[in-house]
Amino acid sequence: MLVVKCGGHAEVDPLAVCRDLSGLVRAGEQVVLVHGGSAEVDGLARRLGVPMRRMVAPDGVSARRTDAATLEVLHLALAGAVKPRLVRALAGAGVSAVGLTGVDGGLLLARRKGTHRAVVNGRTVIIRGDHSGRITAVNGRLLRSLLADGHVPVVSPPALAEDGGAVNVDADRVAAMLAAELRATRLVLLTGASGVLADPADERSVRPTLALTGTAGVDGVRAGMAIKLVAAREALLAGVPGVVIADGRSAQPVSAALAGAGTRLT
Amino acid sequence: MLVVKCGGHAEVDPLAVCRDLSGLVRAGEQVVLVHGGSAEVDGLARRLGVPMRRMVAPDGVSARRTDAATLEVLHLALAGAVKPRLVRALAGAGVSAVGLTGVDGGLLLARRKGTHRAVVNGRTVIIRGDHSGRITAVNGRLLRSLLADGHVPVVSPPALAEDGGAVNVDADRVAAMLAAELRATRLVLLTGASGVLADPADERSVRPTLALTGTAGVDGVRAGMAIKLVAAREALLAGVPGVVIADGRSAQPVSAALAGAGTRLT
Amino acid sequence: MVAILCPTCDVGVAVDNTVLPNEIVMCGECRSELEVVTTDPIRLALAPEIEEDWGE
Amino acid sequence: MVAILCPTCDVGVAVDNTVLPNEIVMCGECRSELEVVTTDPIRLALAPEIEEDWGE
Ligand SMILES: [Zn+2]
Ligand SMILES: [Zn+2]
Repeated sequence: MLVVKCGGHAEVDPLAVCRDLSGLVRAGEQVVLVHGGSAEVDGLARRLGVPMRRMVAPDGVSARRTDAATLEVLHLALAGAVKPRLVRALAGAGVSAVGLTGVDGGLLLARRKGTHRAVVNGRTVIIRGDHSGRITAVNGRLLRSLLADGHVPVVSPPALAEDGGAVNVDADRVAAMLAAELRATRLVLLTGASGVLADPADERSVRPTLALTGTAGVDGVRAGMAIKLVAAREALLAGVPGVVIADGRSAQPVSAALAGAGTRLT
Repeated sequence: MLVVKCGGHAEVDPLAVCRDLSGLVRAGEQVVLVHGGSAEVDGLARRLGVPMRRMVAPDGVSARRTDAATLEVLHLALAGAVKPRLVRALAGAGVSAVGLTGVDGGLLLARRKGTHRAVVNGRTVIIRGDHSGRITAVNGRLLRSLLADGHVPVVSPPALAEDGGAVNVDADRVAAMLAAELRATRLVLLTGASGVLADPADERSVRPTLALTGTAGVDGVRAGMAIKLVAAREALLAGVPGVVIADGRSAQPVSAALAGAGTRLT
Repeated sequence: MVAILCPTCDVGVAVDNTVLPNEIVMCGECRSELEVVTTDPIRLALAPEIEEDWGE
Repeated sequence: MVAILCPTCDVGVAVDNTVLPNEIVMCGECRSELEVVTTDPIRLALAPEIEEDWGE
């Protein structure tokens, strides 16, 4: 069982990922594909004239501000554009794929976050009413049933909140939660870099392995990578044995990651 | 087994449909919900500045002109807005729902239509390159598996064409095809009128029954209703015993239809 | 009005100069449906067959 | 600068007049984190606890 997350990053070629996955599926591997799509969300927001805002936490981490209009755009872009493209690409490569958001079948249940702290002009303020949440439960039965019937589930945010609304959740952590729930042997987080870099300015400085010990952060990584490391740690702690952060830009990005490319987290 | 088609009439309340369906599901009925969403497609198209065009066939029937931009908007609106709203409404009423387009799992396979004839300024012209198709096969196995696990599949266009692209198909006829494939006992097509009217100007002139004999059309119905009658006839010919066209605007539209409201087709 | 040979029966078909690209005209001789494939000059080809329905 | 009573320890907290709605200030006495719930007049309440992460 293999869980793959593909971004988000405009430079990752989803068709190459899907072609690569089709080979693994035909070889008998069960695969779940998780996706984000920030570039598509931002692009659709521009077309609709919906301003996208980010907020910066006191620790410097930046996150999407998900007001009601943003959540609508996010749902439109992920479920109505990114996901169908992946499903069609897999179908074109001979693999049956079924697209799901966390709302379908209660696949991803989330607790709505009450408040955020953000830094505005150097001052820390409380932000309320953000439509984002933290995953509390995963409906593994739905995924196992689809996998048993030979489908590749193609999963993305949003998740379903207790109050029946949809909330945005982090797609890397969705992948980690699904890998843990399905007892996947491998979790591959594809990104727009060659892996975790020792020197962010040097593409060739990929760390072959990285130990995520204790709760200490890893220095010198950019924000998107920091969240990937949080997700990787969650998967490792939940017992997923093989967790890799690898380059999504190559011709066969998943096969390469499984063959040792990228950074293996331990 | 019950197949219900709701929407795109703006006046049909999807929340009322979902509440009503939840009662039937809890009573042990297996239900598939099929939806369109013309109003939402047109609304999103306006926001995106994508012109929506219709074409009129030589026989007077009007249809959406589905160029590439229209297909994109249709997919966004149906999969990214209308469907999630129905899935959330069902979840809120205590029913697990899974949203699918015809592309997911090869649920609806279609033959792309080669050409259309349309009347432009009184002249009949050939139109090529329209992204619409006719359903050729239904993946009943995927639906039966979801139904067996207790989910309500929420299905809409587009369908998957042989060439791997998506094509628009008529949602009423999707409902008829699914009812036939699943050997449903009842097909309920909800609309924005009290049923098939003997006098289109008089809401109280509902025909309690209507025989769709042979291939003759029914006089005095508007275009949207004519396509519903085509779908109803297809379901009847395929052996679906109970086919009803009923009012989607009431508080419990499906229960009312099953209790005898609307027009029963024979 | 110009006369264009029908690609089916080779008899001249009277076609109006204001004809549209992709417009359907009928051959009075063999009753073939013909499509205007170019308008300058006007050229005709056998029209594709009618598909029985439209979808949404 | 005005002094507002801390809702936790009842000691005056010095708050700048340019404070923002929902801004966090800290009580120098009891170290409580306080939220500016209104700015005219300035009123303080105990700030909600930090949630550990942000989602997307
Ligand atoms: Zn001729
Ligand atoms: Zn205090």
